[in-house]
Amino acid sequence: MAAETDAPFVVEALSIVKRFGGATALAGVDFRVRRGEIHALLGQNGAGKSTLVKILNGVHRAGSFEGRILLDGRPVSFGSTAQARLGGVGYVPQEIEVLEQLSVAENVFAGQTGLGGRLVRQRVLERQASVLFRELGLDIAPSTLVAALTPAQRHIVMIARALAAKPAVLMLDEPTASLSGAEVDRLFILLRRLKAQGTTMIFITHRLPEVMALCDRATVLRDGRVAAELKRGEFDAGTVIAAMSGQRLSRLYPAHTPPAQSPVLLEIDGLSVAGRGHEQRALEGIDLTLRAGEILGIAGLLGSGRSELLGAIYGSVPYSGRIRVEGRAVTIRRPKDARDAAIALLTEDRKRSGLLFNLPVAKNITIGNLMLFSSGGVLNPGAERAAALRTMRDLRVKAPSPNAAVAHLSGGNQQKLLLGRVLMRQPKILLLDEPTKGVDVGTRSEIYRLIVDLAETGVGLIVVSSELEEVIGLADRCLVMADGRFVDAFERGAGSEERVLRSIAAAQAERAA
Amino acid sequence: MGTLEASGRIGAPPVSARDRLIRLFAVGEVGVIGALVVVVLFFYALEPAFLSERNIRAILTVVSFVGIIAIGQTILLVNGEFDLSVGSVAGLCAVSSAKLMTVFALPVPVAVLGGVLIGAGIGLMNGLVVVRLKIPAFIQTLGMLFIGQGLIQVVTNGYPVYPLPPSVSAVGFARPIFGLGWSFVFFIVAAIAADLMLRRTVLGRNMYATGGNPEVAKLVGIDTDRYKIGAFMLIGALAATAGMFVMADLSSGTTSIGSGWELAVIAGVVVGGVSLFGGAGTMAGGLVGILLLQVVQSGLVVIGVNANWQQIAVGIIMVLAVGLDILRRRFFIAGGAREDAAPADPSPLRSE
Amino acid sequence: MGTLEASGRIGAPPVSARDRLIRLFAVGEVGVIGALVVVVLFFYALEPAFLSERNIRAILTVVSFVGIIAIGQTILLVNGEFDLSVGSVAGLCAVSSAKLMTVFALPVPVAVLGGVLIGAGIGLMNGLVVVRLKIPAFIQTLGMLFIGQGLIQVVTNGYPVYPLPPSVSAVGFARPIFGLGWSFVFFIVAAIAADLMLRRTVLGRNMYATGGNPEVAKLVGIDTDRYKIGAFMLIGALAATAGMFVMADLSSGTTSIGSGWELAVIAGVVVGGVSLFGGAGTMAGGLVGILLLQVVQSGLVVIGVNANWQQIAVGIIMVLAVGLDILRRRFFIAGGAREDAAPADPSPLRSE
Amino acid sequence: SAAEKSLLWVQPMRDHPVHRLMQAGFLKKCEALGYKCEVVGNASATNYDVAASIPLAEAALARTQFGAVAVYGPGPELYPYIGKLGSEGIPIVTWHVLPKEGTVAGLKAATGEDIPDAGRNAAIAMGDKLGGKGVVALTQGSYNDTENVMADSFRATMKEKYPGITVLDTQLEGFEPSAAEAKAVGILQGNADIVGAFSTTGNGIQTWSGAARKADRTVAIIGMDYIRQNLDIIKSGGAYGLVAQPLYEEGAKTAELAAALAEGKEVPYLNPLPAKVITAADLDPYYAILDSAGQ
Ligand SMILES: Nc1ncnc2c1ncn2[C@@H]1O[C@H](COP(=O)(O)OP(=O)(O)OP(=O)(O)O)[C@@H](O)[C@H]1O
Ligand SMILES: Nc1ncnc2c1ncn2[C@@H]1O[C@H](COP(=O)(O)OP(=O)(O)OP(=O)(O)O)[C@@H](O)[C@H]1O
Ligand SMILES: [Mg+2]
Ligand SMILES: [Mg+2]
Repeated sequence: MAAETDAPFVVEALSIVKRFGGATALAGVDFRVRRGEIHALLGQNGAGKSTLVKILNGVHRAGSFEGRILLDGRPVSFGSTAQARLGGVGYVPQEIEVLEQLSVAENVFAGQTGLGGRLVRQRVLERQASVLFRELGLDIAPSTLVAALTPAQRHIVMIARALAAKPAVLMLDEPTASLSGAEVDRLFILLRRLKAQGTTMIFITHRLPEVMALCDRATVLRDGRVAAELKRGEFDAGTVIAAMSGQRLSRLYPAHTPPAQSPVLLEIDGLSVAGRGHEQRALEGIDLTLRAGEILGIAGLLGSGRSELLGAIYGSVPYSGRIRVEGRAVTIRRPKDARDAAIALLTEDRKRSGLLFNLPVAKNITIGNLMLFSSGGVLNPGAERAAALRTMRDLRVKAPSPNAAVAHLSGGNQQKLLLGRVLMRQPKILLLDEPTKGVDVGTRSEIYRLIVDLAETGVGLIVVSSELEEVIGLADRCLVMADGRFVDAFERGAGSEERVLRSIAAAQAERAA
Repeated sequence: MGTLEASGRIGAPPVSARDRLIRLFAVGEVGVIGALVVVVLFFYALEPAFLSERNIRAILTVVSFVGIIAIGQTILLVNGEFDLSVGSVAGLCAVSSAKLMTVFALPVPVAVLGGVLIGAGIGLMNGLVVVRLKIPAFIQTLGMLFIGQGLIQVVTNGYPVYPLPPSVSAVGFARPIFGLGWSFVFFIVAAIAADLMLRRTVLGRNMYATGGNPEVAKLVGIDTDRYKIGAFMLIGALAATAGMFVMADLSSGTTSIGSGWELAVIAGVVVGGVSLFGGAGTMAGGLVGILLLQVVQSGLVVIGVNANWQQIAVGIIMVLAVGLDILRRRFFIAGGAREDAAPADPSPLRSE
Repeated sequence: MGTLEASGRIGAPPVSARDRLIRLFAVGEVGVIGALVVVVLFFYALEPAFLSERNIRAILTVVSFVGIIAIGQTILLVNGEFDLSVGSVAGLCAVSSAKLMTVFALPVPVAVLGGVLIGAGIGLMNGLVVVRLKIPAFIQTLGMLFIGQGLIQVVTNGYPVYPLPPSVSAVGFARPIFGLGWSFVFFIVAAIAADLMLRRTVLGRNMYATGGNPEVAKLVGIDTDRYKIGAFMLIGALAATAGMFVMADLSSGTTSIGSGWELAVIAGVVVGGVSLFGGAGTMAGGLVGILLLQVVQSGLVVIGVNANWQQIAVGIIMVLAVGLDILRRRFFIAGGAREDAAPADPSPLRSE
Repeated sequence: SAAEKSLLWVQPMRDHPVHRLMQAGFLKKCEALGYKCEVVGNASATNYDVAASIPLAEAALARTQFGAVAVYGPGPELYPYIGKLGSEGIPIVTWHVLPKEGTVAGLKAATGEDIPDAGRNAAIAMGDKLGGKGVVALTQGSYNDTENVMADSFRATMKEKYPGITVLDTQLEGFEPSAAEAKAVGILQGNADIVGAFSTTGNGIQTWSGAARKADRTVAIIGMDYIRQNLDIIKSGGAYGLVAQPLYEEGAKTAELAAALAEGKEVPYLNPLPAKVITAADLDPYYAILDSAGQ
C-alpha cells in the first residue's frame, strides 16, 4: 500500500552541495521524502548516498555543506547527531559502529536517558531489547557482549538501536548489505509495520529486488547529482541502472563452465573449529575439494560458520583437520602460511579487519604485496605507485587521489580497494567473504566478470555470500552450510533458493530432534 | 521457524548463563582482589604486625589521599581520557590554599574552596584543550604537569608554606572513625557515590559509551564533549582535595606534595583492570588496584625487605597482578568476550 | 562512461597538484619544524647569544643523548607500543657497564657490549611480556622502570661508579666533528638509518601497518609480534647506548643517569607528530620534536626568564606546538588526508 | 665591567626544597655583595638530571661572561664539567662537600659542612639520648653522596661508641611526604623495639614525627635542616633534635668565595662550616636566622 503520492514532504534537502577538500561529493542535490513513504536512495558507489544521509543526520554538521534542510517544512540545522536524534531522525550507518565492550542491550539503548529516569534498570533494558530482537528474528540474549557477535549480528544490533529510539524519520544506509534472505525478510516485515504506524523511511541499497519489494519512490544519485526520481512501478532494473550509470545492464552472472577434471587445488577433510566460548563447535568435520578454475559457492544463514571456515583455511582461525594444497599436505598456522601457499582472503568486515586507516589509498592496496616492488627489502616508490594506480583503474576505485585517506572512500570503493589488494599477488586459491558487500550493481557485474575471468585462468575460488541468489548464480558447485556443517550440495543449475532454505530447515529440524 | 533456531544457539539458556558468568568475571575487580588477598596473607604470614591496627590505619590513610584522585582518574579513563597533571595540581592547589589562608589571611573554608576551584579550573582547561582543540590528553596534561610544578615554585618561591592556621592541623589530626582521618571519610563517601554513579545511572552508562567508542556515542546522541570536560574538571577538583588533605596531615604547605603521583595513580587503577583505552573498568577495581600497590609497598617495608629490592618487588608484583588478571580472563572468558575485558586489548584509536 | 570518468579524476593535474601540497603538509614534521623555526628566531631576536656556537653545541650534545632514545621510541610508537622504562634502562646499563669495566676489570669494549646486551635483553623481556602475555605496555614498562631503578641501587649501592678507565673519559671528551662528541655522530648516523628504514623499506612500511591495525597486518601476512618485540629490543639497546654516552660524558657511572627521561622522550616525539596510538609519524618529526623541547629550555635560560617561570613556559610551548600542528592539519588538509596524517583518528575499531 | 659583576649557580634538581634553601643563601649574599646572580639546573624537585642541567649552564654562559661559577658537587658527575669550565679560566667554587685539594681539576674552593662529622655528631647525640642501647631506624631521602656519607658515618660511630645500639638497614623515604610517612609507619610496625630514628633528609623530621604519632610510639627522632616546621616540631617535643646543616650559610659562603675569586682575590681551598646537632634547648638563634631570611 503505497503512501498517497500527495502526502506532504517530511524531509526536504534543497540544493545541497558538499565538498571534501577538492572532491565534490554532492553537487546541488534536491531530495524530497513524503510522509509515511519508504524512499529508496540509489546510486553507484561514490554517488553520494551516504554523504546525503550523513548531512540529514548531522554527521556532517550544519555549515560544513551548502544548501537548506527542512523537516516537516521547518528549516533545521543540526550541529550534531545528538540534535538530529532529538529532532526525531533515526540513522543506521553503513559501517558497523557498536560499543564492543557493552552488552547487546546496553548497545541498543545507549544514549537513551529516558529509560527508568536517571537510574538504569537493567531488567527493563534487557526485556525491551529481547522484544526488539525477536521482531528482528535474532534471538541474542540481551546480556551478550557485542564483542562476541559476528559482523552480521552486529549490524542487526545497530538496526535495533535505531528502532529503539522510535524515530519519526528512519534512514537506513545499506542495512541489508550483510544480511541473508531470512533476516532481510524479517527486517522488511518490521519496516512495513513501522510504515503502517506512520514512520517515514529512507532506504539505501544496491539490491534492486529489495527496492521493488519495499519502496514507494526512489531517488537515483549519480556523481553527486540527482539522476532520476522514480515512482513505484517506474522502477525496473533497466531504468534504474541506466539512471545510475548511463550504462545498460550487462548480463549479471557471466556464463562459466569449469574445466572438466582440472587438477585439485585444495583438499580439506575433517576440518573442525572449536566454538567461541559457548559454541561446542563452530565447525564440525568439514570435507571439501576445490579444483583449478572452479568457483565454489557456500550458502548459509547468518552465523552458520562460513566466515569461520574461510578463516580456518586462511590460518586466522585455529582449526583441527587436514588441508592439502595441490596435493601437498600443508599446516597453516598463520595467514602468512596461507599466503605462502598462494591462498588469499577477502575479509567480510572492511573496517575491522580490512582497511589500514593510517595509510592512504595507494599504500592500502600495496600492503602485504610489497615484495613485488622491492629489492633487498628496499622499496621502489615509482613501481609501487604505478601498481596501485593500475589496480585503481582496473577495479574503478573512485578516490580523490591515491594519497587520499581510505576513511574517505565510499563503502563500495573501499571494498574494491581491498579486492585489489588481494588480487595483486595473483593467488592460486581465492577465498571471498561477501565480495560484493556494498558494491553497486554496475561494479557488481564487473566483479562477477573478474571472478569468472580468474576462474578461467585456473584460479580456484570459494565464494561466501549472504545473497543466496548471488551464490547460486556464480557458483559452479554450491555447498549449503548450517550450524557449522555442510547439509547439502548441488551443481550449477541444479539448485534454487528454495532448495537451500529447505535443506537448512531440514538439517536444523533433525538436529533439534 | 528456521533462522530462529539457526541463530537460536546464541540465545539458548546455557548461553545467557555463561554470559552472566562472563559479566561476573569480566568486571575488572575479581582478579586484583585475588591478588590483594594473596599479597596480604603473604605479608601477614611473614610478619603478623603487618595486620596490626596501626599499620592498616597508616596504609588506609595514604590510600585515602591517592585514592581520592584515583576516583577521578577511573572516571576519566572510563570516559576515554587520562590526566598526568594530578600530582602537580594537588601540590599547586595545596600551596595556593595555604597561601590564601596565611598571606591573604582568608578564612580556612574560603581558602579551601579556593583550592578546589583552582583544581576544577585547571581541569576545565585540560578538558577544553583536549576536547575542543583535539590536543592529545598526554601532551596537554603533561604540559599542565610542568606548568603546575612551575606555578608551585612561583607561589611558594620554593619554601613550604608554614605555619598554617591551627584549624588546619586540627583537621589533619582529627580521627573521626576507627582512628582514621577525615581524608578517609571523604574518600569512602566519594568512592561509593562514584561507584553508584558509574554502575547505576544513565550518566555512568553514557560514560562507558563515551570511552568505549566516541563515534558511536555521538551517533546515539551522547554529548561526549560535555562528559569528557566534566570528568576532567572532576579529577581536577579531587586532586585539589587530596592535596589539601595531605597538607592538613603535614600541617604545612610543602612544595613536594603530590610529586610522582602522576604515574602512580594511573598505574594503580590500571592494575585494577581499568582500561587505558577507555570504556572498561569499575570503580571498585580501580581503587582495589591502588590499595594493592600501597599494600605491597608498605608490606615490603614491614617484613624488612632490603630497600634496594623493594622497588624491584613493586615493579614485578605490579606486572604480575595484571598478568594474573589477564590469565583469569583468558581462562573464564573464552573467545567471544576476550575483547571486552582485557585492558591488554590494543584498541587505542581513542585519541582526540 | 560514468565510472571511468569518475575514476579518471585520479590522474587529473589540479588534484595531484593539491595532493603534493597535502603530501607536503600531511607529513608530520612540517608543523613542528615551523614551530622550531619560530622559537629559534624569537630567542635569537631577544638574545643573539642564543645562536652562539657554545650554546648550539650544548643543545645538540644533550639532544644527542635523549635523541638516541627518541629514535627507538619513534620506531616503537610507529609499531603501536611505547616504553616508559628507557630512563632507568639507560641508567642501569650505564652503571652496569661501569661496574664491568671497574670491579670486573673487563676491557672497555667488552663492558660496553655488556651494557648494550643488558639493554636489549630488557627490551626483549618487555616485548615478550607485552606481546605474548598481552600485558599493556604501560604497565610492563612502568614496572620495568621501577625494577630498573631498584637494580641501579642494587648494582651501585647508591654510590656512583667512579673513577672509570681513562679511555672512557677520553671518548667523552673527544670532539670528532664541529666540537661535537661521538654521541652526536652516533645519533646522526642512527637517525638517518632509521629514517630511511621507516620510509623506504618493506620493514618500515610493515611497521606502520603493525601499528595501524595489528589485525589487518596479521591478515596480510605480517608477523606483528616479531616486529613489536624487535622494536622493544631496539629501544632497549639504544637506551643503553645513550646511558653509556652520558656516562662517558660525566666520566662516572652516576645512579641518576636517565632519571625523568621516561616522559621527556615520549613528550618530545609526540610533539613531533608521532602518534601515541601507533602507525603514524616520522623519524624527522620525532627528532625535531625532541630538539624543539631542548631549544625551548635553553632559550628560556639564555633570554634570562625567571627560573620559576621557565618550566611553565616549557609546558605551554609544548602544548602550543602540538596545537599549531593540529590547526595546520585542519587548515591544509580539509577532509582529504586528515586521517592519514593525524594520529587523532577516532574511527577504526582496533580491538582483536 | 658589569660582566665581571655576575655569578652563576649550577645545581641539578633545582626545585628541591633543600636546594632552594641553599639558593636563597646564595642569592641573598650576592645582592649584598652587589653581584647579579643566576641559578640554573633542571627544573625538578625529584629528578637529579645532570645531563639536562649542563646545557642550561652553557646557555647562561653563552649569554653572560660570569666572574665565577658555583657548581654543585656532591658527586663526581659534575667534576668533568668543573674541569671544562676551569680550563676556560673561569674560577669554580663548589659547596656542600669538601673534596680534598687537587682531587677535582679546575676547582678553586669548596665550602660546606663536614658531613662525616655531622653524622658523627648525630650518632653521639642519639646514643646519649638513648643511654647507649636500643634499636635505631635509619632513613635516607634517596641515594646520593651526601646522604650516603652521613648515614655511613652515623652507622660507624654508633658501632664503635655505642655497641648496645643496633642500627637497622637503611630505608628510602622518597620525596612525596605522605608516602614517606606510610613507609616510616611500616618500619615502626615491622620493628616493635625501635626507640630512635635518624633521617638524613630534610623531610625526615616531619616524616618520623608524623609516623610516630600515627603509630603512637615514642621515638627519639633526629633529622636534618632547621626549617621552621622542624624547629617547631622539636620545640613541641615531636622530635629530639636535628643536624643544623648550614644550608643557607653554605649558599652565602659560596657567594662570598665566588665573588672573591671573581675579583681575583686568593681564598682558602677548604672552608668547612659547623654542623651542630641542636635540640629543644638551643633553637632560638635558628629562629632568628629564619626571621632574618624572611621565612
Ligand atoms: N570524509 C570524506 N572525505 C573526503 N571524501 C569523502 C568523504 N566522505 C565521502 N567522500 C567522497 O564523497 C563521495 C561520495 O561518497 P559516499 O560515501 O556518499 O558514496 P555512497 O553513495 O555512499 O557510495 P557507496 O554506495 O559505496 O556507499 C565519494 O567519492 C567519496 O570518496
Ligand atoms: N568474532 C567472533 N566472536 C565470537 N563468536 C564468533 C565470532 N565470529 C564468529 N563467531 C561465531 O561463530 C559462528 C560462525 O560465525 P561466522 O561469522 O562464520 O558465520 P557466517 O556464516 O559468516 O555468518 P555471518 O553472516 O554472521 O558472517 C557464529 O555462530 C558466531 O557466533
Ligand atoms: Mg555509502
Ligand atoms: Mg560471514
